[in-house]
Amino acid sequence: MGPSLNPSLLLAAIPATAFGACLLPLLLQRFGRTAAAVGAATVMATCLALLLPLAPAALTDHTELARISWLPAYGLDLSLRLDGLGLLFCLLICGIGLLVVLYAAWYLPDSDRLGRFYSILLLFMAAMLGIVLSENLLLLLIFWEITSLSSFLLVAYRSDKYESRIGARMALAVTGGGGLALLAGILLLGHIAGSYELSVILAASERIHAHALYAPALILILLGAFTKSAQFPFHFWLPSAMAAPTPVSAYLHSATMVKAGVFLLARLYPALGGSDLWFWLVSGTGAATLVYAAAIALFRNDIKGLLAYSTISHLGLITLLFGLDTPLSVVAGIFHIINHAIFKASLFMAAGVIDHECGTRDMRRVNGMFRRMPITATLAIIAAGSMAGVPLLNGFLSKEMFFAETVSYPQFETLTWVLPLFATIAGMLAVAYSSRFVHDVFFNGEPVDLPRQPHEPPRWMRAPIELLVLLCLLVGLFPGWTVGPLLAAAAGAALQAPLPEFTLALWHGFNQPLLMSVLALAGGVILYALRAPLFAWQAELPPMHPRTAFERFYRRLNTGARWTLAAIDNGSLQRYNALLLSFIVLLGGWAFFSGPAATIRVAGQPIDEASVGALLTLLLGTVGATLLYRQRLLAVILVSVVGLVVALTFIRLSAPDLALTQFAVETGTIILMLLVLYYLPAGSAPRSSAPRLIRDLLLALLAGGGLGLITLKMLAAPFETISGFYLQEAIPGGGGANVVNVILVDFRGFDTLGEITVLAMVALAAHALLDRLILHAPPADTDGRRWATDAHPLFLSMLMRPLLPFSLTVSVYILLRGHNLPGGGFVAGLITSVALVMQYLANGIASTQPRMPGRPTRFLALGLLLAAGVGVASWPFGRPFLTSAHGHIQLPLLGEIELASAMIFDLGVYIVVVTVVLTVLSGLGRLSLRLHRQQETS
Amino acid sequence: MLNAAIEIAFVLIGTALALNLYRLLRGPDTTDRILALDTLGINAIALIVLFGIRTASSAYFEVALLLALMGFIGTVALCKFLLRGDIIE
Amino acid sequence: MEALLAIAVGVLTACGVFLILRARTFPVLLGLTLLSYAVNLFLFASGRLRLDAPPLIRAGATYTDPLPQALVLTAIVIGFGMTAYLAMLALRGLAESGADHVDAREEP
Amino acid sequence: MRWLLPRPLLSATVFLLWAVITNAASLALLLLGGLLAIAVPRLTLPFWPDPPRLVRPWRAVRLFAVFAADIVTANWRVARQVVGPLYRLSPALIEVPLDLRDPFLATLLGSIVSLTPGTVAIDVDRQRWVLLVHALDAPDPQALVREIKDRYELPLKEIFAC
Amino acid sequence: MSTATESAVAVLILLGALFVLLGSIGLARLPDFLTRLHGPTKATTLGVGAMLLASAIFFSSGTNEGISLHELAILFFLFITAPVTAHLLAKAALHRQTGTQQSDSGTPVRGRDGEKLPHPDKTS
Amino acid sequence: MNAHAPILPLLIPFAAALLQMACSRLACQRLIGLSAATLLVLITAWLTVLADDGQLRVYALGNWPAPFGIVLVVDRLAAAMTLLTAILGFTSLLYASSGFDERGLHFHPLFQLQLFGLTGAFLTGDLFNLFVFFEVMLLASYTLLAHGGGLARTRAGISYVVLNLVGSALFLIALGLLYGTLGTLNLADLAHRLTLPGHDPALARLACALLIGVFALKAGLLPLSFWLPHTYTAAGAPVAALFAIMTKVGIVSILRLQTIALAPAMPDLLGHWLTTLALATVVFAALGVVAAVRLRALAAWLTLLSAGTLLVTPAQANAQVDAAAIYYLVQSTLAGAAFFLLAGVIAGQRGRAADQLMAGPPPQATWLKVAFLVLATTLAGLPPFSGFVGKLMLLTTLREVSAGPAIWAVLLAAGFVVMIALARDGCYLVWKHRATTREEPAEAIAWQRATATLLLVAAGPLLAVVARPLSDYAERAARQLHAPGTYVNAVLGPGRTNDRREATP
Ligand code: NA
Ligand code: NA
Repeated sequence: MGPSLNPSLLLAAIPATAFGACLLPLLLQRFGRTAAAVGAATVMATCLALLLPLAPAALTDHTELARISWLPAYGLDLSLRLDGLGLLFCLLICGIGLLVVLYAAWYLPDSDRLGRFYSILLLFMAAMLGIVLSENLLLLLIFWEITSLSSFLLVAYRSDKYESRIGARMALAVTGGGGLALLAGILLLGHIAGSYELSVILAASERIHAHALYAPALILILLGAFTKSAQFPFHFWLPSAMAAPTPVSAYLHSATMVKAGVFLLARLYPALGGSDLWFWLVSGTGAATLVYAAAIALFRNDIKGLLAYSTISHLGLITLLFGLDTPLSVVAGIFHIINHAIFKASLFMAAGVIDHECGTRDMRRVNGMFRRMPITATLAIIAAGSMAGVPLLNGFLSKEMFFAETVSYPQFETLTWVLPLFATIAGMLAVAYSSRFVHDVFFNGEPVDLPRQPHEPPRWMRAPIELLVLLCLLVGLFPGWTVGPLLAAAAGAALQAPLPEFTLALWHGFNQPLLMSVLALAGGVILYALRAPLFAWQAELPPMHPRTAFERFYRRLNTGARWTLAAIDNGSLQRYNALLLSFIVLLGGWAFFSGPAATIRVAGQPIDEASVGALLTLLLGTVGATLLYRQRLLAVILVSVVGLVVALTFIRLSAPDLALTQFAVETGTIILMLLVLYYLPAGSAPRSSAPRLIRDLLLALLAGGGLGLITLKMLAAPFETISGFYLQEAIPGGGGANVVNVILVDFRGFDTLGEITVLAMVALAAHALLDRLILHAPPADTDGRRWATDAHPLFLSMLMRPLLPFSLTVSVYILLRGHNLPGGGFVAGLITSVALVMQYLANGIASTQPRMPGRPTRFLALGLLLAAGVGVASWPFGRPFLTSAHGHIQLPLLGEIELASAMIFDLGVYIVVVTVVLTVLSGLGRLSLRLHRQQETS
Repeated sequence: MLNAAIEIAFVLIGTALALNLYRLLRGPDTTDRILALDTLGINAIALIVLFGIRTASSAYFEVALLLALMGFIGTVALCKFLLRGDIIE
Repeated sequence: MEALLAIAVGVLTACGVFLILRARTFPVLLGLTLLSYAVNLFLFASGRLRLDAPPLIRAGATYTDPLPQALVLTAIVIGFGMTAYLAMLALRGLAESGADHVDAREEP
Repeated sequence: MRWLLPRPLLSATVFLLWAVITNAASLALLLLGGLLAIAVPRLTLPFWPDPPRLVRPWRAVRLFAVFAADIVTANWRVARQVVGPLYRLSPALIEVPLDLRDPFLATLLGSIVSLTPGTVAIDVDRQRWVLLVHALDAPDPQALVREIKDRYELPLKEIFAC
Repeated sequence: MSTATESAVAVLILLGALFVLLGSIGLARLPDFLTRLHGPTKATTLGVGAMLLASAIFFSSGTNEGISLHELAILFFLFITAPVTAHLLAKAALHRQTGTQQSDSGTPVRGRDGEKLPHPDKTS
Repeated sequence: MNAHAPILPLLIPFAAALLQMACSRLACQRLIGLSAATLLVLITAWLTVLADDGQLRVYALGNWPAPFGIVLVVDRLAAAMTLLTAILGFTSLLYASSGFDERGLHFHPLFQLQLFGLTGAFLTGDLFNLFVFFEVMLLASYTLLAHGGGLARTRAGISYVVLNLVGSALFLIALGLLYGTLGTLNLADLAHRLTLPGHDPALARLACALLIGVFALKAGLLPLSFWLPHTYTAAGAPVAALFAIMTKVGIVSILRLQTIALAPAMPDLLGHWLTTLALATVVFAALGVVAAVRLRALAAWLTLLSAGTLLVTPAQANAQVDAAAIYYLVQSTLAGAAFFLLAGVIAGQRGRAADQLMAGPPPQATWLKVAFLVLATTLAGLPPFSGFVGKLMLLTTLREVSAGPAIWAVLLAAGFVVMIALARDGCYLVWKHRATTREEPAEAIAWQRATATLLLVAAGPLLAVVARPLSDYAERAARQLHAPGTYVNAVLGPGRTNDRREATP
């Protein structure tokens, strides 16, 4: 480790190693449990080792920074910082992590291969390191949420247990949800400060406080911190998370993850602290948590439950300290973070040992353990003493600093006694539950009905506890020597200001804090001694399980969502359509009336009697079909009349091509409708209820009236189009006199290519949708009349024979003349296909099918190929896709012949249309054949 | 003279179409309605041809041709439906 | 003439919409057919109404706007394809559910 | 020749039809019509398996002339019946026994009957070879049967070999 | 266009329109379906025929595009198809008049294949 | 070839479909399909790189200039969307090639034509042509939806088809009105003419509003979104995965119409109503996420949720917001598609429990569990994957818009709901339950399925790693989108804007 080693590279290497190696145990587990454990420990040790060269600088108030650019435009960079606070947490994370790895190898059952466990644990550790090393707040948030996720996985480690799964989900819901609030808060904070880099934010305290968004940002960030640190009222997830294996609890729920919240308070204290809002929110929440959780802890029968609530309470204490908002209270808070991590981790591990040995953690059954596992008991008692704040132990020191802070706190001028009293009560409760832990587990008579015969755990399982308890003692006895520099560095980093005067010593003389400690100790013991009536009182209280509350919340969310969805969306297409139409009517109406109106009006065409007659016919057909839609054949006939009138309208309005197409399509539509009608059950349409009818009529009137008025208004509006170009260019540029056809095959040939593709897909769909479809054919018509026996009426069958060649001749005419006269590929294709369909209709499938050529898909491909191929053919000439060519060829005798490449395009259109119409109509017709065959065979 | 003849012819054919519509609505049986529809189509051919003469345009010839060639198909299909239900079998 | 066309479009739309809101496939099919007539006429009308001016280039002729005609032609053909498609789907639904309901559930 | 024009009559009709619809506007179009006259009947060959053969074309021309004249006269007659008092009509369903045995020729006969105003051919019973005819006004059904057989069926039998 | 051809066209137009109307009068007026069936044949034959003839004469003489014969194709197709429609319409009408097997709602009727099947419309 | 680059993304799938129609052997179709899909990925990637030079590539089909002919316009956004389509196409096809394609007829040509429709819809610069491509896309999707059969698919299909047919009718009405008012169909020309006097402004507004309404139907905006969850739930896994991009067609169309034509001429047309409805869509989708009873439905609701989120953005008329939206669009599409594929794989592993959110045998393969975790994290917008990056970008850019607080509240709350729902569903699907210790033999996971799924799942981490170049590209794309003048000039040509007026019939 020479001076050449780049410290910022080293810094970046810490989380990189942790993340990079987090799958190592999973890979190593094939070599056995030990290999997995060793792998995990090696990773942690490596991180620790990487940290050591950086530690000296960090201890001397130096902040090491490293930055890799990630998403700078949005302020998100991989920028890291190592200062005293980070160093402290890194040491906790890696140090306790190592112990937990060791402990878990013994604790977890031999059947576990541990690879998954250690990998997730490493992932968690990596994320924790990330949090404490982040310089960029967004980066911090990323790690923050990864801890939530990995904690979710760790809590649910025993995924076959319901308690584990629900506990994990609760933990994720609360901490992950808090993370979202934190994200919002950080985004606001970054917006205020102009950066997410801590160095900038910590220096921008004044600007932050003065900003209008300070309060929302603070509240959102505190939500994140409080949820993570299980502050009241978000504390409930932590006890449920005790379903996790004990090593997880020791690591996450005492030493590290729950500390992330208070870490964040420490981190952002210089930027956000120092306001009334901060004081009231932070100290208020902390104080409430402190007392409330301590009181609950006393009554938990589960050892881990007691420890969990105790943890909550201690986190409350730390939070309260940060809330008190004095430099010294921040120092005390950080000191307590260290102490709590040490003693609580050891206590959890001890609880794990007891669980491991006894098979239960219920303190009503686990008694008298001191005799069965004296060493473990001694260790646990020492740690519990620290938790209670017994002198000579580390917990005492920070608790006394806390008492001192409450005494000297300047905020309440007249009510100086409130805070000390509060602190003393909390201290009493802590002593009481610690006493209960010690007495109830290790003494209190004989165990009741234990599943196993408890004795001392394996040597190496106890070793981590021993080490931690040793630390409790060392810190308690020699605070200045053991943690002094670290605490100073951490506090300095947290405060971002010169440290206040404080001495880390066991003895500060007889003063008010000492009195409070004595009172707390005595009071706590008395409280525990008088526990019987208290427990009886508590038993009377209505049971309150956060888990069931969460489940109830979740169930309500779920049923509420389902109920709401079912109310909105009942699966009715009619409603969808009604909503769509209403939406369009509203949107259109708003858009139309909210803008400026035009004033210019253009004169229209004169009305003649024939057109009025046509309109009346159309109305008759339309309204008739609508009113009589239950008489389905009549409706089909009436709609055909409408189609006829529409086609005649096109003739009247100078659109012969449209009239042709309309007629041809009309014919296909009738056949189609009849093919379908054969199968559809008649008379099944229900009568609509009156409100429905009113709704539908209203919508129909709005839509129809609206579009009618728009038509009128559009026709009266001034008009200027691009179509002069088409008229000018049709002959010189497109080589055709029928401008509509030239548009279709040339100017906008690409549209047509897409259109025949659509048609081709209809043919493919006819295969795909009708494949193996079995329908029940009615044996009689709707009047109950048996079908006629003559399947192929003679005249029809005979006259269709000559008509086919004649139709083909006509379709060739229509196809070839289409470029200059009304016609073209579409109409020609429709004529041919309908003529062929008539062969089916006249002579039946059995006799017609064998006479049809080839596979339809090949014809589709051919048609599309002709259309697109003639488009690609323009490439060698350096022209874009679909560029047409046309010209006149002079031939002897025959004279001038006009040729256009667009005609090949039209031929492609023709082939596709023929194939599609034929495939669809004959496919629908064939359905009955399948049915008849099936009936014959069965 | 021609123009007058054309106007009169329009009125005559218009009346014919109205009578077709009457039969179409009146029925009484579906076959009557189909017959009316068929006649409507044939009369429409006359109308289109007349329209072509009036506008002196052969642009509408193809439409009339198509109607003559395909107009019967709807009628045939409807009748086949009445007879057999299954029009393509 | 414009007013007549507007009335036709309006009535076709109203009837089409009413039929589309029915609960069985057949009226919906009918309704879509009527609606497509309305839409085609409307689209056609966007080029304005011109009598005796088909867009076939001849000496000394006047022409109506050809572009909407080309668009309507496309729309007619696509509309036919879609009607055919819906018809096939309706039969498939009938084969699989034994009913010609358009809804997954009947609306009261 | 047989391979090229398997159906000469059909080919001729196709060519004529083409010439008519294109107004025989140019030589090139007529040449194309010739091509179609060859190609179209060949393509549709399988759809018309065994058509009757035309053996006496001039007889066919005569029948056509008779038919055309009948249409005009019958139209006048029926026109008066339609606008006249309806009670005078005596509509009848008449069975015309056929000597023809070819379904296509029977159809042709039926078509002639149908196209002549006043009578509609309804069906052919292919078991008994009877043409079912509906007449708008047939006070003497037997006369109508004779007329149909003499004026149309007999010439048809002569024109086509079957 | 000469006055003679113009008059011929005019006469043919009027004749055609008149027969078209007569056919439709028959359709509207005649008492039963089979008699009504006779109406359209008139429209088809003499009515449309005369009209097409008028058109042929008109376009042959009126424009410089030469003779116009294509109207004949329309007549040709009408002559092929009219008997078919008459045939099928008459068959359908007879079927509906005589082939009726009035069964009450829900009563099973015999299917084409001889199998006894309830009509789905009547049972659902 | 450079000159024809814009048309290649269309012609490749089109040609593949033709070949597949000609050759009906499944093995042959698969080979053609996968080759074409690979080629499409390469070509669109190349096009995306080409487009990044900032030039708009205008491809005049038939060599007819805009606005008379149809033009394809390639800008950064369009190119990126085709690349995204190609990637989804390739992965979905790979997945389907493991046997899904055998469950019905013509899967392969329809699939290629669906790609044809999608790329066409993204590239075209002409509104009627857009309509045609919508129809191509929808028809292919109708049949792909029905692929594999079953009542649920048919029922969903009927709703989907009818609703979209009504939508198509509305589209045509909008186009007719647009043409009848402004006399053009080209988007650039439309934008140009909107700024000129002489048209009826109320009708023009109405036409644009109708277009927005049609696009909103495709995009799944709230009162029009009911079809979406049903349809996407019913579709087979690879089909649904491809469908993940279909809502985006509507969104991109809205974005394009808004930036190029509406923003300069009628900026108030898209306003609070759209933002409100978009947020309502998010809430609705979040409810659906909670209420979903099967994984496919969950994926469908999540698709709707991302659509709702994206629909918040057009009304903000802000290039920064749109840049974020483009990144979010890409990542949410890939994640959504991955989820559909993963749901398919998991369903195959859990016997009769399939993808229902209830206790069942857990999948055996560890990679599946990890993939689920990664994907769930991505979809919930949790760090560190692309979902988070996308959300971060959106929240950051939406910080200063007037509706910011409401948008923040809804998006964050929805994120919370998605997170707890995914946690619940992961518990059901991935973890062992005591109640179901009986292990049913799971079917072996075909390599095609595994590869396709993993490719898409890997997009979550990958897009986060390359967030910077990607977001930079998105920002350049958004800036290009917000320069309507450049677009109009590039499409119409600098000289053409004046001489068009003489061409009146
Ligand atoms: Na059939
Ligand atoms: Na007759």
